[in-house]
Amino acid sequence: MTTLAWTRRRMAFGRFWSVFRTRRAGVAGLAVLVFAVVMALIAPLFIDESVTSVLHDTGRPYSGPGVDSVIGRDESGRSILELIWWGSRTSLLIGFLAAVLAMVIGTVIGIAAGHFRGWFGALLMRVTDWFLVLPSLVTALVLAAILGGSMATIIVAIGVTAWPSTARLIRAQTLAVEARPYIERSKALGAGHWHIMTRHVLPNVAPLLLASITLEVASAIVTESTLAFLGVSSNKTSWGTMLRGSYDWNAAANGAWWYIVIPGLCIVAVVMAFTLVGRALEAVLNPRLR
Amino acid sequence: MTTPLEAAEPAAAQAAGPGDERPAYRGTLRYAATKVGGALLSIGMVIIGTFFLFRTLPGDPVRALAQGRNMTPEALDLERHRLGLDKPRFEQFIDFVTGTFRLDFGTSYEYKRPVLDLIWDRLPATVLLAGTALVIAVGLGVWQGTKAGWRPGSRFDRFSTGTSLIFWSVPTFWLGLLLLMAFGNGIGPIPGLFPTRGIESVDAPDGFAYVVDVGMHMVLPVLTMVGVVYAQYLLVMRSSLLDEVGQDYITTARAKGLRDDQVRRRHAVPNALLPTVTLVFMRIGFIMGGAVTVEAIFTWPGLGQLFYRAVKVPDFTLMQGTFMVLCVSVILMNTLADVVYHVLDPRVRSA
Amino acid sequence: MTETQAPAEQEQATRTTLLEARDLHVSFASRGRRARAVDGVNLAVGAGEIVALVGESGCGKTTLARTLLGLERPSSGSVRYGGAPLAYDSRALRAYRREVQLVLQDPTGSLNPRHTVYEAVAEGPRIHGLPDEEKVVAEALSRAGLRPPERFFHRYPHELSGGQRQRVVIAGALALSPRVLIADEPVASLDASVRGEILALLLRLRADLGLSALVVTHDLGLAWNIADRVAVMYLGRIVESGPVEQVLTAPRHPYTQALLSVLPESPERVVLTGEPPDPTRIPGGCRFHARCQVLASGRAEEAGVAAKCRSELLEVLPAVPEAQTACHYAALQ
Amino acid sequence: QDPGAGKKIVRMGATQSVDSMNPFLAVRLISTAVHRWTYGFLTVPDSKTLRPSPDLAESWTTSPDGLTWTFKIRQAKWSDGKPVTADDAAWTFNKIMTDEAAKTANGPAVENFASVSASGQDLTIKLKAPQASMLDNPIPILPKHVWEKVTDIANATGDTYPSVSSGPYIATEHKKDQYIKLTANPGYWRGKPKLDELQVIFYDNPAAAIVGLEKGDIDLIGRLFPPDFQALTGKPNIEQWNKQGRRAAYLQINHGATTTDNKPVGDGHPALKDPKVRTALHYAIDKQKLVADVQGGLAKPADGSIVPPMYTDFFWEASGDDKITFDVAKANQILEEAGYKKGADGVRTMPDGKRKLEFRFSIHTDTPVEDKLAEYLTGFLKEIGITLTTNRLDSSKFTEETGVTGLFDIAISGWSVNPDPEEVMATHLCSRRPDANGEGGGTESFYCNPEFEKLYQDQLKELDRPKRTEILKQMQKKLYTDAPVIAIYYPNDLEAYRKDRITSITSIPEGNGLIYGGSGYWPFFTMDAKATAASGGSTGGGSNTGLIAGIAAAVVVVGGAAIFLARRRKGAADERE
Amino acid sequence: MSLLELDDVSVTYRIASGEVPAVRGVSLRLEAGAALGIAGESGSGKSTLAMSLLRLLPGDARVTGKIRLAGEDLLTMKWGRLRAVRWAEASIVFQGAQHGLNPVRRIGEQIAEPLLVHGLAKPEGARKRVAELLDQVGLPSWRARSYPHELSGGQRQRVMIAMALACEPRLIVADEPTTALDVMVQAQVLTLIKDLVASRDISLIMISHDLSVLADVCGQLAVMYAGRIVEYGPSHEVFHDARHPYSKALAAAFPTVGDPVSRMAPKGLGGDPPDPMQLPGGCAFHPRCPVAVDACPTLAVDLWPAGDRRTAACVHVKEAS
Ligand SMILES: Nc1ncnc2c1ncn2[C@@H]1O[C@H](COP(=O)(O)OP(=O)(O)OP(=O)(O)O)[C@@H](O)[C@H]1O
Ligand SMILES: Nc1ncnc2c1ncn2[C@@H]1O[C@H](COP(=O)(O)OP(=O)(O)OP(=O)(O)O)[C@@H](O)[C@H]1O
Ligand SMILES: [Mg+2]
Ligand SMILES: [Mg+2]
Repeated sequence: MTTLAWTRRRMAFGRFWSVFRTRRAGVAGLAVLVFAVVMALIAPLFIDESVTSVLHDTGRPYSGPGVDSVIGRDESGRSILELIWWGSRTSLLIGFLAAVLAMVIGTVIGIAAGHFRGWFGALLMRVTDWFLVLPSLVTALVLAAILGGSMATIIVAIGVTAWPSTARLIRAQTLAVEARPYIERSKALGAGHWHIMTRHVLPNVAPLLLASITLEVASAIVTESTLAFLGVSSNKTSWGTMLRGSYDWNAAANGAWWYIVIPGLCIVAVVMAFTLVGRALEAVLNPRLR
Repeated sequence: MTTPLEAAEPAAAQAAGPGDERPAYRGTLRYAATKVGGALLSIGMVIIGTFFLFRTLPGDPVRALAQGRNMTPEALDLERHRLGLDKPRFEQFIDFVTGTFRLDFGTSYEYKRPVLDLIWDRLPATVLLAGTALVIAVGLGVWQGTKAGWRPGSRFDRFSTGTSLIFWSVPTFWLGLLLLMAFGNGIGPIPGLFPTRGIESVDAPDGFAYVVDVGMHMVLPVLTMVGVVYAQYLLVMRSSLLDEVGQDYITTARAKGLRDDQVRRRHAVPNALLPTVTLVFMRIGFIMGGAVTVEAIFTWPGLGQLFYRAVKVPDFTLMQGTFMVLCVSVILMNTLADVVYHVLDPRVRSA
Repeated sequence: MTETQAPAEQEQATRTTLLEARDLHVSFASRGRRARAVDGVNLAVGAGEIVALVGESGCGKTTLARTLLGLERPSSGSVRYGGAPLAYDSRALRAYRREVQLVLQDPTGSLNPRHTVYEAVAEGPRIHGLPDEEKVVAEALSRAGLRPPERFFHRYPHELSGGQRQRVVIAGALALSPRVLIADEPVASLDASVRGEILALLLRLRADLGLSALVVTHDLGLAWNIADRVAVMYLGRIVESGPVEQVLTAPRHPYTQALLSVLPESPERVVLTGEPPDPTRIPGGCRFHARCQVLASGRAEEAGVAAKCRSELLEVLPAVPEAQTACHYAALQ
Repeated sequence: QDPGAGKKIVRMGATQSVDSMNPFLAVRLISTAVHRWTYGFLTVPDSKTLRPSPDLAESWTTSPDGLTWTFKIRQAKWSDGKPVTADDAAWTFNKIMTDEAAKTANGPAVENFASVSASGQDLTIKLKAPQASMLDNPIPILPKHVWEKVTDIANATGDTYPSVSSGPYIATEHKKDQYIKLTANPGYWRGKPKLDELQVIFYDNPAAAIVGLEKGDIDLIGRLFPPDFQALTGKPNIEQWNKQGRRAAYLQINHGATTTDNKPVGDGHPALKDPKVRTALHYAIDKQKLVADVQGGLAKPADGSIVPPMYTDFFWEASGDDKITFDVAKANQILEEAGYKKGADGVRTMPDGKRKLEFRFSIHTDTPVEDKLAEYLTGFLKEIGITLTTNRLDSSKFTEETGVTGLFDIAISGWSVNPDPEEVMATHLCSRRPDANGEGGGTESFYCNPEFEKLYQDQLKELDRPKRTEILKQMQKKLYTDAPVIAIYYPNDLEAYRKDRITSITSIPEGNGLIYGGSGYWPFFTMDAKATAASGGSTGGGSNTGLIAGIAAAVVVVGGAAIFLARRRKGAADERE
Repeated sequence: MSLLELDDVSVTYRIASGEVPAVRGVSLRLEAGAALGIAGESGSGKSTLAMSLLRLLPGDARVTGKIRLAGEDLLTMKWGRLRAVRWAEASIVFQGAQHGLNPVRRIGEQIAEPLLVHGLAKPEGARKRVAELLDQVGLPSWRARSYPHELSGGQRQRVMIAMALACEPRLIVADEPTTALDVMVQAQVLTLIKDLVASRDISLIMISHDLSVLADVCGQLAVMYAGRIVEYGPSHEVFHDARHPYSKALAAAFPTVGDPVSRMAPKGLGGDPPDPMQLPGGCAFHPRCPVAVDACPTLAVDLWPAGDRRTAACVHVKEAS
């Protein structure tokens, strides 16, 4: 029984993959993404936190790409390459955790708001709508400014302002699923709220969640860098804080284009990769779009 | 054979007279009323939320006011009294709410002026910047989205979708910095064409030249905002057009002998525009977020810059006032969007 | 073509009532008004009986069916099963739903596309914690005509034809060994050629398991095909009911007559004009009077009941097996 | 037509915005600078020696006990034509003495005043105690006839233009966070400045300001941040101005914060009470490296205390045995001998073995230099077995924790020193500590040393400049050896201007002094510039370029539209299904 | 000359996983003023055939054969000409009326649109004509100002019919005009179509899977199975006396109320509908056929004469003749 279930699951994945594979942009995004994540994960095998130290192994500030450092150095003579490598850990971690936080809140609220009709659902929807219209970056900035900038704060600030769109999406999907006759059938079979939410709604929104979480990570990474740029950061080297550094130390006027362009390109590449994968997943998994 | 009921129905509609949509109109009014009610509720939540959010602040606001200067205890007490901080929390809350309703957001620590005045001063610049950017972004997005969605998979589609996705992935501030470097300062063959700060030259000329001057100042900030924002309009327009193209009524329109562009202009695009219109208003908050960054980079004297400064100082009264105004304006925009959508889409109108 | 069994002549009067609606009213708030979707219905389904509920779109058939299943709460009146009124606490409802099962119109929609046939059929047994799940599922599938059942266990709904899907849905209901099946337009979305197969299955289940069924339909041919008794519903109320042979061959209510007359083969058709009835605006008097062809043609006037038709309310028909009709004009004959 | 054509206009870039144009309230450097250019003071530092010299006060006399000062106000006119009288000055001082709100900016400067009175052009100030720095009074004299109408000082913006001034310039226009326009005061008593107009243009974004200078949108920019300054190296037409500054950067060390009633406050690390630890810290800091890396070499490592070397008179520098130079081994040795042993993780513990030497380093949010400094200090202290963690605080919280509640271990600090160092010395007095209620204060170090107090009192009374200088130097030495604060470097004054626009400029002090960064209006009074060319020119992407670009843009848009329409036509022709 | 002639029309959809032969060699003839019914189960290619008549199929469909409308070949026609033919010569009423109307435009505009597009009327005249058309389909003229969603399903279907009549075409194609409608409304719409066709000499092609409905409205009936016509003939004969086993099964699925034979005896057809991408060889119906013989899987089927003006594609018919 279980092996059969396994083969079927493998087959389902195979089917999914064969469709996903046809979306070239999605596959390219996935490749970039896998590369970025793997690099971030294996970073400690090659370098450690000391690459962010201003006292160790530094070269001439703002020295350009060359033998000494592959893609130039920053204002304190640290290697941009190493900083980017190490900083990707922070950027990706914040992106993932904030997205997961947003997802969890959004999913719970979205499913509950879609499943429970009456005042409870209406209340949840009201709250969601309220959060949705709040200008999220502005709110995140206020939250981070008030709570002070630590990794946890930034994650919470992003997560807490990013969940409503997920909740909206999940709620819409929940409503769509709940309108399907199989929910009625399930109720007629005697199913309770929990059964319907976990057995029917959740599996049906899960693919959408997967797509949406990838998109959410993308926007969380951008938000993190923007917050860092606006002066509230997690105090750890990330691509956003690097860009902030390049701005603070006027890399532009000092001709250190590598300091501005490369971290920015990294953000764009990774965000783009997440976006492409997310869109591809959405197209493959969301029956409405298919 | 007319039945009493059937007879009653057209009678009611005819009584409304041709051109007059009274029943629908009344429906819209009622709808608008509930939406406005909802918006008021949201605004109330904003006020309450803001109060508690800003009351959790660590530190003593009076000392923040002193900004590190040497103040006597008496002076501090006096100030505390003046700000009403010596009252119980609940009374403070009541004061806060009544103050807010009287549009009294307090006095900025930083500018020593009523927050409302400051906001009022800054509003036009933001409206100009964000408004222009929005109009251009929507225009560009809708135009490209339409073209792309009408021929999905075409070279234009792949190119425009790809480009917009790249812009979409770019952090606003980074794009702003690059533009500032490239067009403000000039790089290589690109001359430094555009001013890099503010809304006008100090010695702004009059008349038409002034308009040109302001226009020149707007180029870079508007470009930055448009670059980041237009993608979503493009993508939404594209996908909603794709949705529409699959519909049967499009086939009907073709069957009627309409030209391809007639089908697009008369049927597909107007219908596909509806979701885009809502999105335009829904994402006003996003534009506001962009405005904060862009205004900070280009020294644009708008609300975003005011807010950014308030965050940096930090000037909590100002931050709180600006935050509320930003939120409330977004809520109002959304309400407007709901009502506009309601008026535009007959399907929703009577639902 | 599959064979079908004609059931032996049954003594309808001796059947015990299994499921019953008593003076049932269900209303909804609809755009600021109250839609009285079910407006006083007495209906009984006896053990081993197949009852067809026919009527125009929007007359409240589905609402009645859902209320009978406890999916909708009546605003007044009661649903009684086995003589006791239905309780609405979740425990009692769950117990009730082992006995009474639902089959919906759209088999594709009724199956979760992410569940295999096995999971779909096993859902009921799992909810109710039945032992020997696999055996129950296999048995239900083969009863529903999907043989051998193992071949279907791991298929997904999209890998089945429409008729097979409806069989899976029926198997899902059978897995709980219910005593009553409520089928809401079970074949409406199926191809004509498949339709007979499913109907034959219902008849066979009745013969094999003694299953009672309430079949909701707007197709009189279906009622003729399989039902023992038919109830004609108009605007929330049953206007005529009785044994199929009697009601469909000699209809007494003008509405039933009209319904029968529009069947393609009928000699002369009475096409009712006017809009489908609106449950938010139920006319006074006989609820059908506004569209009644008898009243419009002046026959009611001749019989002297026209005024009554327009103003006098009719009694709610009782839940009896005999033929009966709620019509001022028919009452005269 | 460009309205500025033919005029001499200098545009100064500023990255700080004006907090208020009301001199009673304004505390920011940029605002006080503008007020220095628009208002007269009693005295002004001499452009060569920085000693007090006559400004609105033509001359002055002191009573033998040093308690009564009489200033003779010169015959001058306000820019609206009214005469300047001693009454204006008396009103200004009295207002500050009596109105709480008016104290905001310059309250401490009148703290010692017993009474101020005027008769004709004579202004008499009676002091509570002798005060040597009397001649460095930082209060602009305001026109009584204008300001007495203002009832609510706290909410007065001071935004009335043209302002009524007695300085070299008149403020004529101010757009908040955009720019201020100052025009030459033709009736200025020293004569009209050479410039016709001085503009202050605000940038939120320093990078944009540098771009603006390179492009010629602005002509001068003061107080540059080292990387911005370095970026201008080798740029045509730019004169870089790199001179000793008036600022000292130092670390404030919580060596046992107490209130005025000597009760301990806060949660400072006990190890820092030990002078040996403080000395070890001092040894561990590589000031040379800090200067090189954090300040881009554009600063002087501090071998003295809180008075920067620019003030050659008052500057004290350690020498001989007193002098502490970077020496990690020595620092480790000191700690080792004092019983702070290293644990297994390389971190030292208190001699009693209970607490590790883990210090917080409090800095401000959003200050890249402090962030960078923190990174270096963390590295330095790690070498001597001390862990430093960075604690970023917004400015109000920073002030509270490092100035009142004592919730810090080591904090960044610094002071821009006026020509007379009395003010900065006063920040280390016992009386400046917060009182028992945690109110008041203004201490820079929670320092309270009777010897230092005595020296301070002595210098107050000492009217002989060389002798007073000596006392002030002793005070600095005390701070150096006691180390409640450790000076790290004296940042240079970094400025830049366009040679092609500004033809002459006099710094203060003349020669090697400061331009914008200095106190006083000399540089801006004496500055001369080329007149703006009649048509457009370099100023602000003038309207001509604008027009051309505008037309070009219009052509592009129209052309694009035309092409678009044409293609649409064509598109309609080749149809498809 | 017939109004419409189909000659060996085949339609193939190209999709990612291969080709779908939706219509396979259909030849038909329709005289002016006649009504032809096409029946068949879901997926048998009815709609595809209907859409191919006006070249309305999506780009991934390939049509071969000849479709002649009043002698002109539609498949090789120039675009401009085709646009002129569309609606003015032949109009179409789609399967789902609710989707065939633009939801955000008033129905009056939509009915008038073809008139204006084909230059048959000026706006003023168009308005009058709309009122006229609405009247013809039994709707009050003020309904022109309504939006589609304000109408019931039957009313919308009538609007579609009014629209189809707007340019007074010679041919109307009605693709399942009554499916998803209520019995009573269905009767209304069918009566309307019947009357209109009879009174105006318009040719009609009506598609449905309900044989009884078609038998009622149309003179001729074609039954399709797996993209082919399997039986053709006068409708009452086909309905009551089908020659092809599939037509028989289809006819039996609609019992006559009051007919004791079908009482308690629903009839159906076993087996699964064919997958158009993997059609069985020979007669495509043989896997489900109750009277299949050994020859069926390999037989080259064709429409054989099966009586007076009748043809059927069944080996039994061939043998009988
Ligand atoms: N949840 C609901 N809220 C409001 N009105 C409802 C609801 N459910 C049904 N109605 C209304 O009640 C009436 C009866 O609906 P019901 O679905 O029972 O009709 P039906 O006879 O099953 O029609 P059909 O043949 O179209 O399925 C309709 O007018 C419908 O609009
Ligand atoms: N756009 C398309 N792309 C690929 N295959 C298609 C497309 N449209 C229809 N088909 C296939 O062509 C075959 C015939 O479809 P068609 O819609 O003509 O059937 P139909 O007889 O009208 O069925 P129904 O009664 O369900 O309307 C079906 O197998 C269908 O899956
Ligand atoms: Mg129903
Ligand atoms: Mg079809």
